[in-house]
Amino acid sequence: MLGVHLPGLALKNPVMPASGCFAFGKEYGALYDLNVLGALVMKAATLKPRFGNPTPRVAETPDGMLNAIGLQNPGVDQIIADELPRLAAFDLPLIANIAGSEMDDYVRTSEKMSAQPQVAALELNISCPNVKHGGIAFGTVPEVAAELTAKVKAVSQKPVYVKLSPNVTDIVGMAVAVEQAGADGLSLINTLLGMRIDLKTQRPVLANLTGGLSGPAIKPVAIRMVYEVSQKVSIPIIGMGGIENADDVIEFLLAGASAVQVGTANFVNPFVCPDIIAALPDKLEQMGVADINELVGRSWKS
Amino acid sequence: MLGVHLPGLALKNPVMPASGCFAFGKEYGALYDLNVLGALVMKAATLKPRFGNPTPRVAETPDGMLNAIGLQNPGVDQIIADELPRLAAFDLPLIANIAGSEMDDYVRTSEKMSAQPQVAALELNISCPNVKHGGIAFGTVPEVAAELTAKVKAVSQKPVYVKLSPNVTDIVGMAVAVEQAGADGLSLINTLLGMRIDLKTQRPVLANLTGGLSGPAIKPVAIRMVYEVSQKVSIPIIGMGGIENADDVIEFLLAGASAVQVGTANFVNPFVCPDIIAALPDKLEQMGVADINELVGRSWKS
Amino acid sequence: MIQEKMQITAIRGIADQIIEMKLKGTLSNQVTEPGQFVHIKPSGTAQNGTALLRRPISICYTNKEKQELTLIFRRAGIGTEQIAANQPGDKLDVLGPLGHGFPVEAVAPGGSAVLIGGGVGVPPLYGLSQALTARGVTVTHLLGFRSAKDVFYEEAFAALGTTYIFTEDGSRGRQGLVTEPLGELSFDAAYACGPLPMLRAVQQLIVDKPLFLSLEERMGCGIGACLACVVHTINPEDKKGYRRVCCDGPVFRAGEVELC
Amino acid sequence: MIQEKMQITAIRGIADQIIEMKLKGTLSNQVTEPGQFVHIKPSGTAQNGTALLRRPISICYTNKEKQELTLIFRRAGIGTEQIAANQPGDKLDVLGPLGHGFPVEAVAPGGSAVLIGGGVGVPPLYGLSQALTARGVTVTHLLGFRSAKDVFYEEAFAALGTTYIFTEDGSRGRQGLVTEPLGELSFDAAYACGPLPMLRAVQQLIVDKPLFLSLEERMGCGIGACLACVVHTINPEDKKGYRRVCCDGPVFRAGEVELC
Ligand SMILES: Cc1cc2nc3c(=O)[nH]c(=O)nc-3n(C[C@H](O)[C@H](O)[C@H](O)COP(=O)(O)OP(=O)(O)OC[C@H]3O[C@@H](n4cnc5c(N)ncnc54)[C@H](O)[C@@H]3O)c2cc1C
Ligand SMILES: Cc1cc2nc3c(=O)[nH]c(=O)nc-3n(C[C@H](O)[C@H](O)[C@H](O)COP(=O)(O)OP(=O)(O)OC[C@H]3O[C@@H](n4cnc5c(N)ncnc54)[C@H](O)[C@@H]3O)c2cc1C
Ligand SMILES: Cc1cc2nc3c(=O)[nH]c(=O)nc-3n(C[C@H](O)[C@H](O)[C@H](O)COP(=O)(O)O)c2cc1C
Ligand SMILES: Cc1cc2nc3c(=O)[nH]c(=O)nc-3n(C[C@H](O)[C@H](O)[C@H](O)COP(=O)(O)O)c2cc1C
Ligand code: FES
Ligand code: FES
Repeated sequence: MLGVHLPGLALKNPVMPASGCFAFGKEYGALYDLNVLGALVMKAATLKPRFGNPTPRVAETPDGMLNAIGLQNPGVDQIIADELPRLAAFDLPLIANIAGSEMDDYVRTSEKMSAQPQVAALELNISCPNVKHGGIAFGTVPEVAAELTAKVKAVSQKPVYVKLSPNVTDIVGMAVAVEQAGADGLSLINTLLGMRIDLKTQRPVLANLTGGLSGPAIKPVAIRMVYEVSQKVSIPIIGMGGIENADDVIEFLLAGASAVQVGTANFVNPFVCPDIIAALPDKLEQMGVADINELVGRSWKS
Repeated sequence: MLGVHLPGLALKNPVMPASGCFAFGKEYGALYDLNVLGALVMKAATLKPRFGNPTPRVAETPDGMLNAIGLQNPGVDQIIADELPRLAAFDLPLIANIAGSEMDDYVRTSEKMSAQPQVAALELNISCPNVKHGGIAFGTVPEVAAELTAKVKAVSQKPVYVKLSPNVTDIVGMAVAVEQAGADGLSLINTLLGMRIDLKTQRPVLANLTGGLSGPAIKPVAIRMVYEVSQKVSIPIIGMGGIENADDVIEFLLAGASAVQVGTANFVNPFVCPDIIAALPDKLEQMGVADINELVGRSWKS
Repeated sequence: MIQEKMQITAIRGIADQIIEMKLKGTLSNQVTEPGQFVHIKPSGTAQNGTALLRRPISICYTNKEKQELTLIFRRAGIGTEQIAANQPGDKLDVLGPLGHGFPVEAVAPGGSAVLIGGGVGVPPLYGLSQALTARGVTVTHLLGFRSAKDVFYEEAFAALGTTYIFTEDGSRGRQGLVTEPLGELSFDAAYACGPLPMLRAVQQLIVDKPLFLSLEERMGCGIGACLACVVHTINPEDKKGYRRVCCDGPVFRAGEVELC
Repeated sequence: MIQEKMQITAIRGIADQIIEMKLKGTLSNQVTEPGQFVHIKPSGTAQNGTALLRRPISICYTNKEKQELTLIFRRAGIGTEQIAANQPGDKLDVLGPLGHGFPVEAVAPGGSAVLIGGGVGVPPLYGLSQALTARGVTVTHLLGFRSAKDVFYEEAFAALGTTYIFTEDGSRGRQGLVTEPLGELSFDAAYACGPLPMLRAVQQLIVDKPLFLSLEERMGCGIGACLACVVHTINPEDKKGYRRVCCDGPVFRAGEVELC
């Protein structure tokens, strides 16, 4: 009743932790059995190790948080060596989130990751607002995003999901461009660019000045984008942005997402993913829905 | 200590109700003396009367609300006949918010409004996401916004503030374009485009499907945009988006706004504007600030 | 209209998900008509977050000597869940009284009225019934609920006049729709509050008597400034073409505004 | 580490804006070291909104028989204001115990230790002092506060060992910095918790003895997954190059990580 099939991903259920909010599963895996998850999206991998931004890296806002982690990660080779073998023990599709500053970084990182048998799909993070050079440009210009998608598709042995930035005038244009370039699916949305100023220091709270806004505050923007994009593309969408409970998951599915990711809410409730997964069957029953896939896009299909 | 001088606007204090959240002052004027306000921004005026969108027109979201009022107003002539004479009794700069579906609508409405002696300045709402034809396009293409600004400037007898949409990839580009076209000031930000889906009906809550997201949820996006834009333009910025209290006002000033507007918070606390104005002197004293203008842009100037 | 921190003097469940709450404060002195409402800022804890906007709740009845309002509301979502989580002694930020209520003067003393309510549309009819009976009007109540577990105030209404209870499943009172007895009753005016389909049915059946309907719309400000709550007028000659439920209503004379 | 709804058994102000709160639950059984912390989901009402993220608060001391944790925290913003608004009997969602605390085994029984604390860095030193004295270690406390109104637990510390109180304005104890007596004291190891400038000063003065510092960073998850709370290591050969305050710390041996 909860199973969902997407390119490269046979999901027991449509719920997976979002990239960057779950590291490589070790910490949350100490709290519960990761096998309950639909899939696991790993923290962004870059070609070289990155230390990321100076602290403070997070700040709280009304019903949201800003982060400027800056893609800290040990680099693709180290991830392949240290993290994948441990994760291979789980019966769980692994999605590798890929980031970079240059197109070539993305291509080479994707090539390496997609060659790993444990990796089921790639998620191209073309939209991380916290990387200074590159990154953001890929995410805001349709032609550039399309070119990047095509280049990665050419080398990838696994389906490629492109994760779009909401900080654009025309999200549908971005989505259509990467679909035409060969993307197998879309992830919507990454964080909104925001800032908070500390009244005591009179300076931005984050050392990086700006950060990515996530959490419940952005849910209406995410739902709108999933609703608009899902009507214009024929590839599946993994929806995210502010999901806290099973009702939110259903709202994303109704909007047009085929599966969802949960980010910030893990920090609030470390058991949020298993809690949601456990709550879904009852919700579906109350709605008279036998197969969760029936809900996808119902808000505009009916 | 609270006085602020902007093109056309001699403000007793930098706090004014935002357009569309205060109608023409009658309702809130029954609760308190409007003369305490820095200024009053009237509800959008269009050339012809507009009934607006079907209901439901509002929906609540985490720390925010969506609205799709649809610029309901009795038209510029009626506003001039019915509302301005009453408002003339107050010792208060009036800002006329102007909207339209065609460029010519804006120009003719602006011409009429700016000719009224009671009107101190115009605020061009080029960004209302709830109008079906036009409106949104003005707010997302720099060249179109610039052309509109220049045309309105050519006929306006009063300073022109352009109110920008946050639903763009490059807010600085928009701001610079309208500054070069002659704008006397900027209002930042209008609402973010969002949606909420009702789990019972499985359809969007708003009859208009999408609506504009306002309230505390959007404050980090607004602060970021004011911070970025204020460093690149030399015209003043009226900041808004989620302001609820005096601390929020100070955050906007530190980010680079010279004055602020308060929208959604009026619905939560009808006395929010006078409450904020009353709280500001103590806040400034605690900060050791003798003149509120000293705070403007301090987060990046120092 | 004032904004006041009103103290909760009593709060209790009276039916499934239905809460009766009493609020004490000077705001109650300003209530002029049954059917007016208050706009409450939810405070307190709910499962799924906290409300930003106020919530409109009808005044069920007013006790001016005790400076007390009684409200009856359904736990429907975040905001009402928060309000319901409060305890006696807690204070709530209340804006009101708001809007125009039911005109009791539509029935002369000695006349008769029928009051038709459904679900959480029933509460304001209780204050109305009190006011009408105090005026010497004979009242008949037609009150509809989903099921027996949802019924409240049956005896309170019965003490004021003949009361018919209807449930959809027949588990209490009669099975069927509140509109059924309308053909057999004689009355000088009718008042209704409840879901739209009920109001539409009532309006179709009562065409030759004064009829007053209380409407609901999602609200922003609650005081007429935001135009969230507008309804179209029926008369094409009407100059404004619309009414605001929050301040022109929530009670309208049948035929004044569209029911859609 | 578990997530538990812990019951507040006591909550009271003990200095200006400083709250002492006792929490009961099985989580307390898992505390292994003084200086560990808990991550609390704020619930309750605050003036300016409600917190989304959890708030890290050090465990002041643990009473395992009573299954009780004592925390001391300053009302600093929305989250701590919410927590402070709770009453005995209310429950809080607590994640913990988290992180690595102060190593008491760094001082052999019969040895001596100096504990240096500033402001809300003082609380975890109390549990540390209990553990050290229980081990037969002689402790000296150097505790700094802004002003007399901010001082707490002076007698409690004095009952465990020599205690010097410092205030910035001299309104209680000595005027000046907690680091002043360090030159005159002899000890086997030192432990410090407080604001960064204090930690830096301590680190400059204590170079030839084991020194353990408890750090603060803004946190997301609190369990090592989000990398919000990283600090650079000092050793350029260190393979990772960073530590997470939430799970590798919050207590580090001086010289392991940068203080900036
Ligand atoms: C004039 C008036 C009088 C009312 N009187 C009563 C009463 O006496 N008893 C009672 O139980 N209910 C009454 N209602 C309905 C009550 O306002 C809603 O049930 C309540 O607002 C739901 O809020 P929530 O946060 O629990 O639900 P949510 O669904 O979480 O609310 C989300 C948003 O939608 C709005 N909303 C949801 N349902 C309604 C609705 N039916 N009408 C208006 N806004 C809605 C909320 O105000 C809020 O802004 C009245 C409504 C109006 C307009
Ligand atoms: C390991 C650790 C132990 C701590 N132990 C104590 C203690 O025992 N007693 C005590 O009073 N305080 C302690 N603090 C500081 C305490 O966490 C902050 O005062 C608190 O988070 C402020 O939250 P707020 O909502 O009241 O303030 P706000 O300023 O509204 O908080 C906004 C955001 O910033 C974060 N934040 C603000 N100040 C700090 C800070 N100094 N450190 C970390 N995050 C911060 C908050 O967690 C929140 O996410 C500790 C911090 C850490 C990291
Ligand atoms: C601390 C943090 C780190 C993140 N790191 C990444 C990342 O490495 N790659 C990525 O694609 N998205 C990253 N994101 C974005 C999330 O995956 C997600 O798109 C976003 O947070 C919206 O979902 P949420 O509201 O549920 O958090 C990060 C978000 C947070 C809060
Ligand atoms: C109900 C409502 C109606 C609005 N109508 C207008 C309008 O007519 N013209 C306009 O420029 N902005 C309008 N806005 C946008 C506000 O003026 C303001 O830019 C926005 O709400 C952000 O501020 P806030 O978060 O303080 O509400 C409206 C906002 C709301 C909530
Ligand atoms: S709710 Fe704002 S006008 Fe009625
Ligand atoms: S707070 Fe998330 S890693 Fe430390």
